[in-house]
Amino acid sequence: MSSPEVLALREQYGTADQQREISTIGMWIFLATEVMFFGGLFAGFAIYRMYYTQGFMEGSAEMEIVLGSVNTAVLITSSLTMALSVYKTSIGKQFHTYLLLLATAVLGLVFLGIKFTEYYLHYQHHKVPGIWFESTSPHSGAIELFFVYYFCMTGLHALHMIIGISVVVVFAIRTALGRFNALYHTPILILGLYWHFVDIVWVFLFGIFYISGLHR
Amino acid sequence: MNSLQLLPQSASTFASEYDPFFWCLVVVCGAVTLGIAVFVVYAVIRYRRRREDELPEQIEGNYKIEATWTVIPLIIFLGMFGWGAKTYFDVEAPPADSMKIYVVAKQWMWKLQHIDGQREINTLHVPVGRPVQLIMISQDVIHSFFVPAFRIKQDVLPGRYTTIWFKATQPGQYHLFCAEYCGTKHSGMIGWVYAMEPHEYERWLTEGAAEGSLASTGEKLFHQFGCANCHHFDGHGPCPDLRGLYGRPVVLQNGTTRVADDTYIRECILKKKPAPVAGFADFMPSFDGHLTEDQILALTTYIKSIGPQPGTGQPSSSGTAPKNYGTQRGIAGPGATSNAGTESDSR
Amino acid sequence: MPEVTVSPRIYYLTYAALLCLTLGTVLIGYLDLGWFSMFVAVAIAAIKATLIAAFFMHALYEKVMIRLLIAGALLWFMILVTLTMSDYITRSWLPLPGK
Amino acid sequence: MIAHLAAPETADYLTEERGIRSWLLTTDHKRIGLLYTFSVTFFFAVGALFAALMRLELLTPASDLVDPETYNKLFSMHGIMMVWFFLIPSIPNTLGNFLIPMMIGAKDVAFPKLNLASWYVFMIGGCVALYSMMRGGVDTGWTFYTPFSTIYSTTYVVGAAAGVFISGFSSIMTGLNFIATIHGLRAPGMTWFRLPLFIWSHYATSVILVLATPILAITLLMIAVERIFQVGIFSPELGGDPVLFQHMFWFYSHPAVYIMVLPGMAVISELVAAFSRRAVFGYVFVAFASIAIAVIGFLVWGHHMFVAGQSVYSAMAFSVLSYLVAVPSAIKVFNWSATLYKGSVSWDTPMLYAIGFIGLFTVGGMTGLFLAALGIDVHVTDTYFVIAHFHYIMVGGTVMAFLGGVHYWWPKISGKLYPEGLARLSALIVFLGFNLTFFPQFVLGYLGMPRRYAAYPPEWQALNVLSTAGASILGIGYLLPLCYLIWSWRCGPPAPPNPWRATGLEWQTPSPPPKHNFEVTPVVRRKAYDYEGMKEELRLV
Repeated sequence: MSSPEVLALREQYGTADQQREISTIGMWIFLATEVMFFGGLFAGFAIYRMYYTQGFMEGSAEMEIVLGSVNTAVLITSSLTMALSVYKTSIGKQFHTYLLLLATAVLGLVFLGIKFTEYYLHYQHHKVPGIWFESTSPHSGAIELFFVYYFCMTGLHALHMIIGISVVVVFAIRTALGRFNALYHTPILILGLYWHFVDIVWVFLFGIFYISGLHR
Repeated sequence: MNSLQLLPQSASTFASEYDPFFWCLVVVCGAVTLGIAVFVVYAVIRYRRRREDELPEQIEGNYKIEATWTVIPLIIFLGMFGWGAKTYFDVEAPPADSMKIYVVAKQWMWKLQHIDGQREINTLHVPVGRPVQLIMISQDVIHSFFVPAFRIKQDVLPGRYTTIWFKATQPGQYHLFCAEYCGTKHSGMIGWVYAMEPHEYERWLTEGAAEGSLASTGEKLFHQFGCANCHHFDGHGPCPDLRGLYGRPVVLQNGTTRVADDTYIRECILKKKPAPVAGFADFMPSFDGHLTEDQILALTTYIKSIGPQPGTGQPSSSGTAPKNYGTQRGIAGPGATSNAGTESDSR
Repeated sequence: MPEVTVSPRIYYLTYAALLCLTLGTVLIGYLDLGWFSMFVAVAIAAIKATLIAAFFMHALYEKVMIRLLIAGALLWFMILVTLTMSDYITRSWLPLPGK
Repeated sequence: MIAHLAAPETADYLTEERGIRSWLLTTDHKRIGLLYTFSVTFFFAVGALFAALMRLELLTPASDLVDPETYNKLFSMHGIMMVWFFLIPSIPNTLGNFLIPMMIGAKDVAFPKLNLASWYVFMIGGCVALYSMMRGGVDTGWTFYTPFSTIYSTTYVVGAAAGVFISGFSSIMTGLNFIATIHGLRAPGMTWFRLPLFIWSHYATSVILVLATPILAITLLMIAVERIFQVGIFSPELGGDPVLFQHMFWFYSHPAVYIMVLPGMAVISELVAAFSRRAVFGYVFVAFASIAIAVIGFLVWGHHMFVAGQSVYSAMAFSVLSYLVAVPSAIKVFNWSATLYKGSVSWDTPMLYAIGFIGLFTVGGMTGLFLAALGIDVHVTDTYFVIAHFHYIMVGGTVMAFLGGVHYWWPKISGKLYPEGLARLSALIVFLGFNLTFFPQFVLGYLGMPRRYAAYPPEWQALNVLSTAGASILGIGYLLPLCYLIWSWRCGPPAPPNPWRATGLEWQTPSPPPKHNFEVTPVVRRKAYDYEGMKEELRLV
């Protein structure tokens, strides 16, 4: 009677299945709030994009498309390793789970590394509003607004990544210590949901910031 | 002054449209509230608990009754909405022959400029019986122009013009308040509106017109700031000829079209790099920080007052734009709006 | 309700589709489509997001409650965008400054 | 309702563990509810102190008691304290936390640790806000309108916004917890349509908490970014639009008024049923009215901006939607009133509060119809008419419901009875004091007295004096319950498990309840408020 799933079952739940189900629902509710959290920024961006089409296009042309595309691939790969680690833990291959979680964390760090490289390049090009911003374009005001949104949104996304990577590392360690098995691995399941959501946010950020002004 | 007032003064056409609606709502809502109160008090007394272990008759509900008190309020509410929308449109859309007065709000004062040149601070003199349209802008934070006796209120925003109108009916002296919180001396940002008989107003106008009309002030500024060096009125200068500009569509270099209204002219003066007009280089420097909002209004009034170009009346400098191109119609900035061809005093 | 498991084969297929779409969106991005470019960028992002949610996050296999949650979140985001936009789009309809 | 009715002499949730540690580390929803009760009472007192100073200042037309700057800080801090640190958490986090698991027959909420975390987050937010107030305060009003808040104000805007931002996460945690709890932890047999209306209302509240609060968080974050880095997001200098701020702010803050009042409606539904001894008239209508308010409540925010420079067409859409949201509120009032008809209406204190609520909420709702009418709003918006309107909803509604709820469940929470006579007297004082305070403000608003004015024309003094006099009476009305409830906690006579002969599951367990609420998980076989079915158990004839 001392297997992890029994120990982990809290008294307000009847069965392990019920606990997993409610935890999953809880995570999805949290993701709904996250949709609205990023949604506020997306809505503001959409309105200003409609008004300052030209300036926002020019801002988008300042993006580092190669780094951005590579970063997207890196993040999608990390989502794959995350999805696989959830699969492996549910069929009881905990060592594989451990390796896949580590891979996820490493890919996450690579993503952040590339992201901060981009930030550095924007700084060198004097495109950081409030710190060092210069532009000779007739739409400099709109470009600055574009970059305000760019830094707010990718910055918040990066913050979510940092939190996600920390939790992935903790869960990798807990997996190595044998805390999870084929019957009880709800935390990894839920972490997976969070990780994929952060991936989805990036997919949209990539679309609106990098792609829409690419042809210029 | 009496220290107990129970009814507001009513001194505009909108006030006499407003009050019947308001009191009608008071009567309807008051009657329903009273009805509910009487019913509740009656039920509480009539059906008070007489024994500690009393079990009353159980009634689950009645869909018919419930549907009734869902649908009837809905119909009444829609009526209120319709009446409200009608009055709103009346107060939002000024008549075409309105007399225009420019309002600049700043922490914590109202600056009012008449077309004829009178400037006032925290007071506004208007004639009775003539519609007055206020075109308002703020130099700093959001303010709100509020005259209770006229029942009008409109927020005054920085960076963008807003407008409201009224027609005073009773001569007198009325409160002017700032109704949108604007900082420390918000409650001191008050003044008076003086509604005067037309002949008295005429006398007031002649007494105070020391500085010349608003357009002449604008003309002085036009020369003082060197605008005239580039904007020649002969069609041959390095910059667009401004004759007859006001109210016309302007084709810009990027192919889009803008109507040259107050908002557009203000933008051209202030923007670091306004979008250049088709056929012209972008020489225009930004006057942001060099001109106050009232000076911009004077310049705008001056530009309005410049007559049309001789000949066709089609200003060659700004090109002709018989149609709108593409998707850019009227989109210029969150605050901007186009005034397409409704200005009556562009003559 | 027992736990949902999805075979790794589906994960690999999803992954391949996501990479293709990323490459596709970059290539299409180089075409000048005018205002349409934003629409295409967001549409492709939405397809990718749907794939991630459906397969990686198991939304396709989950119960109604979770699908309702997703629909609700999207609906609320649309409320925010459309009603705010309704102000900006209709602002210049009345030929008056600031209406 | 349940087969099981045991009252063994075991330790209850208050006595099972002792010591400050057992309280600060508790995951028991009942103890967390009490922690929240102390916190919101404290914040209410702070906010009330600010209000008292404001009312004293407004005794005279000139700003002579405090200078305008101080007055501006007073109303800003009053608003921030009352809205985010009292009204939003007032009922859901205290009574809701305490009762939701008990009413659905659960041992605890779905995520007890998250529940405790939400209290800590709330307290951190409250302390940050209080700290920024002690450092010098904030003068933007609770609405933080740009560009005043981001460029022109010289006060502690970021500090106050940070406090609100942090407390927002506690709201989200609570909402998330309630939704998961109500979905997953209902006792066997507790179907959706057997739930008490309290649960329906709280479910609707939680949906708003979860979907609206993040927008507030992101908006405040943008304010902080704009203020710290001086980059334009909402300020026109860089092409930003201050009206966009208002859209985003009211997208949260209008639903937020339903966060405040829906739990009040939750309490009133329970009170009206319990003290008329019959099911709420038209259970299904009332239940769905809660959901309708939550959903339509999200579509109406633009009615705060009719004169703010919004497009007239948009304003029309928001006006008609605002009238739609008034319908479910009207349904609730009619259904509560109908419940009294041919009932067995007792005059106990909670019922006095409930009747007061119905009256004051009706006045508040009716004046809301004035404000939703586009033309009428032009004159009365941003005046004392609005102040009076929302105080009728917030104070006459939510605070009355909170007090009524605290009295109703006091025997369950504390295991003690409160002094009935004194309680009835204070309910009467609150009702009279409230009306004297806020009714004159309707008149002042129609006369045109703008809100947030430290000084006003002398012809309005008489009405302001009346209002201040009412506020002093109201203050006494609030102090009395505080005193006698503390007395009752220490020295009151012990309460039986079900002093009101009410039907809810929470009354089927001892007072105060044991740690896990029920000795045996209850099995539910009846719908809510089934007095007929429970008449033997409740000894009714």
